[in-house]
Amino acid sequence: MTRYIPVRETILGGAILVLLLLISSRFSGFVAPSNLANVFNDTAPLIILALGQMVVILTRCIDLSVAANLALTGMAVAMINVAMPGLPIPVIIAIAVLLGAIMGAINGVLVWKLAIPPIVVTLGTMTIFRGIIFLISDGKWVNSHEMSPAFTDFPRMLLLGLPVLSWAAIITIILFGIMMARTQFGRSIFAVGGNPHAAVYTGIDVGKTQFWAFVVSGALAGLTGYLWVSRFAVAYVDIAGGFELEVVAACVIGGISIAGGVGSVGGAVLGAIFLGVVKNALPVVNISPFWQLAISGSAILIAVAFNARAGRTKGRIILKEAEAAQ
Amino acid sequence: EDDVRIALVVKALGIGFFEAAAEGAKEAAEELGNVEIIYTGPTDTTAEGQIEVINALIAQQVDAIAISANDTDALVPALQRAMQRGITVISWDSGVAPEGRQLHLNPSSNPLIGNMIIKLAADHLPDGGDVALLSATTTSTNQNIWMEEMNKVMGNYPGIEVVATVYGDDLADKSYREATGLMQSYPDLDAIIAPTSVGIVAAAQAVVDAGKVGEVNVTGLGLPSEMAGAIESGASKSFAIWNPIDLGYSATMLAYELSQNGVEATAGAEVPMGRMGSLTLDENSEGAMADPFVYDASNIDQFKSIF
Amino acid sequence: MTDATQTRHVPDRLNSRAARIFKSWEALLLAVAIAIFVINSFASPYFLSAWNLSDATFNFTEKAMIAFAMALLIISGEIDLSVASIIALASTAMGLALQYGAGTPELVIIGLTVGVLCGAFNGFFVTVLGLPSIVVTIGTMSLFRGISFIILGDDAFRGYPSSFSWFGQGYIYWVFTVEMLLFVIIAIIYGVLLHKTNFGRAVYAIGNNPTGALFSGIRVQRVKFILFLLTGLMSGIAAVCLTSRLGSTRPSIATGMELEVVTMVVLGGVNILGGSGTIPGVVIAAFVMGLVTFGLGLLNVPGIVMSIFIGLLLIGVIALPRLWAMAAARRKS
Amino acid sequence: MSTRPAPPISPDVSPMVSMDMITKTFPGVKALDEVKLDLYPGQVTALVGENGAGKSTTVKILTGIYQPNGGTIRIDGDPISFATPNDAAKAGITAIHQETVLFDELSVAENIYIGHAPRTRFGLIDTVQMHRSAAKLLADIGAPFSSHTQLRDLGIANKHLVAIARALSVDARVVIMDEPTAALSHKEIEELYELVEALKSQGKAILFISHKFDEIFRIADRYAVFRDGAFVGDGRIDDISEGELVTMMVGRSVDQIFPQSDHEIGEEVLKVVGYEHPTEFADINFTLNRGEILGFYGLVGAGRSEFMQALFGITRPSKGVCRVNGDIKVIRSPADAVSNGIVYVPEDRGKQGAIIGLPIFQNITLPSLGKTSRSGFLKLAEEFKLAREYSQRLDLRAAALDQDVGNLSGGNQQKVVIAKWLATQPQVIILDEPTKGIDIGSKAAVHEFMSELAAQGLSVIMVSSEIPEIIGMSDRVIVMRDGRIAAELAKDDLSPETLVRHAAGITTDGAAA
Ligand SMILES: Nc1ncnc2c1ncn2[C@@H]1O[C@H](COP(=O)(O)OP(=O)(O)OP(=O)(O)O)[C@@H](O)[C@H]1O
Ligand SMILES: Nc1ncnc2c1ncn2[C@@H]1O[C@H](COP(=O)(O)OP(=O)(O)OP(=O)(O)O)[C@@H](O)[C@H]1O
Ligand SMILES: [Mg+2]
Ligand SMILES: [Mg+2]
Repeated sequence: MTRYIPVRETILGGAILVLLLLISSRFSGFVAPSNLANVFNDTAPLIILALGQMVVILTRCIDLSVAANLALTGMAVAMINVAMPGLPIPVIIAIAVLLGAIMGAINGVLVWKLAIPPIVVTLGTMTIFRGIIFLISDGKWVNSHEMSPAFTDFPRMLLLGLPVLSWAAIITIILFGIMMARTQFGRSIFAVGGNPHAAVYTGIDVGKTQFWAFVVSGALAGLTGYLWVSRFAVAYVDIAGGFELEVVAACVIGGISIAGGVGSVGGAVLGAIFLGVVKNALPVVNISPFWQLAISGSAILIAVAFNARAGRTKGRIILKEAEAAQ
Repeated sequence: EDDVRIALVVKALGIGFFEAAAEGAKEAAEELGNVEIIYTGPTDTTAEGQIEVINALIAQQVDAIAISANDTDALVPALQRAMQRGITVISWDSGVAPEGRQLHLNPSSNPLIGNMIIKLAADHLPDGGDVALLSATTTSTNQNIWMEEMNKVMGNYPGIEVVATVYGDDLADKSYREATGLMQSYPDLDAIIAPTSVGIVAAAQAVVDAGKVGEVNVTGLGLPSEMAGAIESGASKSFAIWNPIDLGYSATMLAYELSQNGVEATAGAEVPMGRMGSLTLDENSEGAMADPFVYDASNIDQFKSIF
Repeated sequence: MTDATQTRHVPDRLNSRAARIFKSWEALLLAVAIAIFVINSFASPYFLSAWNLSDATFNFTEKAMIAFAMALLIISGEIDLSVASIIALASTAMGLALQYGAGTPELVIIGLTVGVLCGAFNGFFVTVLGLPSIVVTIGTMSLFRGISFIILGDDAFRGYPSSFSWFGQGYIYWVFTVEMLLFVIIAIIYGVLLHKTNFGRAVYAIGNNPTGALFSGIRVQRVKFILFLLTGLMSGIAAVCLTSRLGSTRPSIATGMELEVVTMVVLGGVNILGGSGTIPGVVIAAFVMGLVTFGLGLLNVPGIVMSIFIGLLLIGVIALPRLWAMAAARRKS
Repeated sequence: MSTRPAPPISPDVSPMVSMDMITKTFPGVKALDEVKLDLYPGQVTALVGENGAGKSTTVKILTGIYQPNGGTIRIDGDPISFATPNDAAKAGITAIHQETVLFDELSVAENIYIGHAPRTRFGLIDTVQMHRSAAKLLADIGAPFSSHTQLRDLGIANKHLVAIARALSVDARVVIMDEPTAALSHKEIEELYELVEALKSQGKAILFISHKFDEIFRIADRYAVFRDGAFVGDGRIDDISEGELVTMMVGRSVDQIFPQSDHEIGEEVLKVVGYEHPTEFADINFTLNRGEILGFYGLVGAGRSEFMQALFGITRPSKGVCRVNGDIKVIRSPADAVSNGIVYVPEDRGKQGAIIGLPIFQNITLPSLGKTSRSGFLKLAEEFKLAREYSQRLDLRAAALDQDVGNLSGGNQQKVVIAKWLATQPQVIILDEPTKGIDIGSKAAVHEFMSELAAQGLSVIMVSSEIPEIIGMSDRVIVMRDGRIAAELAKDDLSPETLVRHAAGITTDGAAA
């Protein structure tokens, strides 16, 4: 009956608790509820992006362009805000999601219609999107005082004690939970990644499903683009540089199989939170900044090695089955 | 072509500070008349990227290269080759080791900057207090020199204690997180000193978000255009910077003098730099342009639209 | 068993050799390379100069050395994203040895050894623990560079002996650099290894079907482990060249190079999913990338705009033939 | 044979589905050349043909997976074309494909209903309803597992039952079964036959593809024969004899009698002592002699393949030794096995056998590269020579030797795998279900070939689940049950009853052990 207990998620959840315990032994303030809420808030963008990336990875693709997409959308909405400060925030968010989705769709079309491997497509669009930011911004920054107060205040607004940024992550988690478990699209994603050949036979259009996975990932990157730029109150070419690898790392730590088909919403979220805790704890537990990179690298390796152990198939166990039958 | 071509090579394009410096370079070019400015830099702040840029400039046989270096030492061989091919090489802002350039233009004297950043914090802490440093990357030459100079004069500021140094890698999100971390680890923190234009903005934002405006003062080196919001919100009471326009202007003037007017960059030499007077070189062929200038609520509006 | 009249004759080959070469990816890429060369020589008066072209080769030689080993690794179905970090660690190790008075030969040996050790570390995780390489090397990418940071902090190692600078700054004859010579030698070695040896055949077999290769008696894990070692070794060689060229070591050395190496390999027609690709393709791709960056550099196009071109090239070179084929198919029907 | 009701439909009834002049080409191969095929309501049409005759291709065209290059498909007389599998499903055509095309990561119910799951009012999947319907379907076909089971926890045979349930979950008018019984046990096959009868009585048109003649003659009403992608003939099954059908299919008459082996059995070549695996098998002891064909019989899932893979070095036994020619050999990898002259032709051709993506000749020479190369450097001419020799010996059907092996039919892929191993000139060859999914003509060829090999002094281990083949070919048989050896039987003791009795663990009085 072990299969009803999600092994990976439990181990990862345990690892996060152990980590928190360790941190609190060096700095007890870290586990105060208010600080944990802060950590969650800080991790929210990573959670949102990891969920988008999860969908893409589940379909046997990878999206390396999320960070560039985020930066381009962020810059675009920041510039729109500067040009039209009166534009209401919901409109800004709609534009961000749409822009992101369009960029995701570009990736998706190239994967779907031209059958170019996703890693190649998104490696290409990653550099192209970054370059476009430079072209539209002329390399200039958009600074906090240029943005409208409504624009920068939105992600910080408190609702029931939590900032909107955190709520954005929570709502995304809930929506994804429902989508992956209870919709045709969600189940198709597992099917396409688990056995693309069989998916074709069952009438699931593999390319189209991958296309929509990219659109979802792109839309979330767009949303995060706005949240990021408004939270840090600055937009420039390099924001979130290299963040794509962190997003992939979160998925991988969360047990999303890079080979597709295996993974869960809970895993992706926990993977992101694990990284978020490490990143937020390092500055406060007085570890030399020079150690940070090596520590996060080791964390990824250890988590992945653990995951692999937990997920290893145990063969058929003919002998056991035979005994059980008697 | 008979134009004198001077290349202004920066750490990376798209940083406000360098954009402003490019303005200054163009101003100098106009003043000189027959100068063409090539404003260029790599994709990201790496030495290898700058070397590729330098190779392309050598190939074009530009007359002079004025560079703000991503790495003191790594650029030396490439720049030496440029000099062998008859190109004048100077560094400005962030320096190159003496073998790799003819002279180096410091924006201001390093001891002055070191003193300035701690003074800005101390001025608002008459009874002393805890301060922390938020630097750029661990390898940024100029940041490290300034912090070193600052440590030398700490004795003049009794009661002020530096409790930590963290690195934001000139990334907004990392600097923000580091600043947040500082405020958590040191609840009694009184000031964050960020001698980097990316870090200071992110730190100010972190202070606002933590609701610690008035408790934690963010100061250091920043650009008025980027810091206007922080001054307005009160997260930063004051900060300093030299004028990047003047810096680009001076660097261009110096490069021109060396390449066209046969001026030798030797110790003690005085190299003219247009409206900025002249640069006196020390034994390392280095010189400082001017004192940093302090910006606060009283003058920020006047400058925020300029650079 | 069956009588001879029933036995069918199966010809050796479907297409002639000429047809295969003409239709190949390499032919297309070569055409692109020549076009870029011609465009460059019209676009900038400085382009057609022996010394300038020689300088331009530095834009790709070190990356290409790694790209050859990476090509084999990718053909076998794995990938190594830690190569740039291996460079950092190998360079740091050399710098450390320098502090203890190592001379040029020792420095080179240390650089290569650290490269191989890092490769072995990756190889261990992938072949012994059976973890996906993309994941492992995303981890070691942080770990290896992280160790450099621990050792070096904000410092730098400098003062390499002048004899050491030969690797990255030396010339063999006239404009021909030491790095170019290394590039040519390594290209030939890898070309022969992949296309003319049993080992190369095993690499293809593994890339196409690892289980099938195992069931055919190929020591799959051993071959993959060797490929990781080779990639580490090449990163070590690149570390020697780059350190020698820069004359100093900082932990941030070669940041972001891994993606350029992968781009070069993919542009060279290696299937990122494994199973196919050639060394001549990678050689031409190295030139294409070098020519594009140098040509645009001469026009003082900012680096970030240059990367748009590389991105477009990467997608375009794969997309155009497919679009072409699709259009042709449509016209036919 | 059971009493079968005579076809209730008169011969002049019009077909429900009719394919006409259908052509399908792949690069270098014309898989179908203007073939025709008619399916009648309430009748089972058996499609027979050699490997690569184009049977599965026809199925894929009928289900919208491939689009034909020419020809027409009519349903009830109206021309129709399927751009996607969904179009075919909408037209009421459903299929159990030759390969199991299911999803390990999904539950059984989801596998059955993916693509057409019941929805709630909000458009979400109605899981309760889905499991309820799935459970009913599973009960109908006698599947012994729950709809909540993860598919990956099922064995091959049970997976096949899921595939059958899936095909039945849509309310189809046309049901296609491409070798549905290949992986099923005797009991499950009987249940499938009942199901076919039920479908027939509901007036559905059924296309049944099989290489097993007994079942064709048992359940089919009509037949259609393809040869090399071309239509040969069709008609009522009652109007044709087995021999005539075989002749139509192969183009010549085939001796269906197992070759009477005149091979001599020599000294001991292989001795396995106390082989044991922590979870899969235990206590395996046997010897194998030169020139002997040793059959391994057992029910599907008895662990024969697992043991053979351990002997071949894919997995490692936890205990036990293996002697080759009297010397103890440690076999830790297939490479070790090959160098000791032991080779293995796996059951799963697609994944473990052929290396799809590599040309035929490279597949054949892969384990023999040591012979065709000089000090590690390839010699293409030698490779082609070797490949040519063995592809001719096995009568391989292919366009060229540098063609991708993936474009061959299943049977021809199997030939490439056997050719690959014969080229290494082994001492012991293990054939795991060597004739599974192989047409009757090739099957006879494989059998003949096997005894030829034995005559040449090669020792053969043949794993098979087909009783006639086991009895006809083996000099000696080992029966496995639940990971252990249940019996070792000499040639004279072989009878279908004894084999089944030992394999199923039934004691002489008929009760289960
Ligand atoms: N995707 C494909 N690409 C190229 N050739 C193919 C493809 N699919 C099938 N073929 C070729 O088409 C022919 C018919 O194959 P098909 O699978 O229909 O045979 P089959 O009658 O089902 O044989 P078997 O009894 O072995 O299953 C074969 O020659 C095969 O090589
Ligand atoms: N539940 C399962 N999980 C994983 N692999 C399986 C499973 N069932 C079967 N297989 C694999 O599929 C192939 C066919 O299995 P099969 O059902 O024939 O059992 P087997 O162990 O090979 O026993 P035998 O050969 O005695 O029938 C084998 O390679 C086996 O390893
Ligand atoms: Mg078939
Ligand atoms: Mg088996």
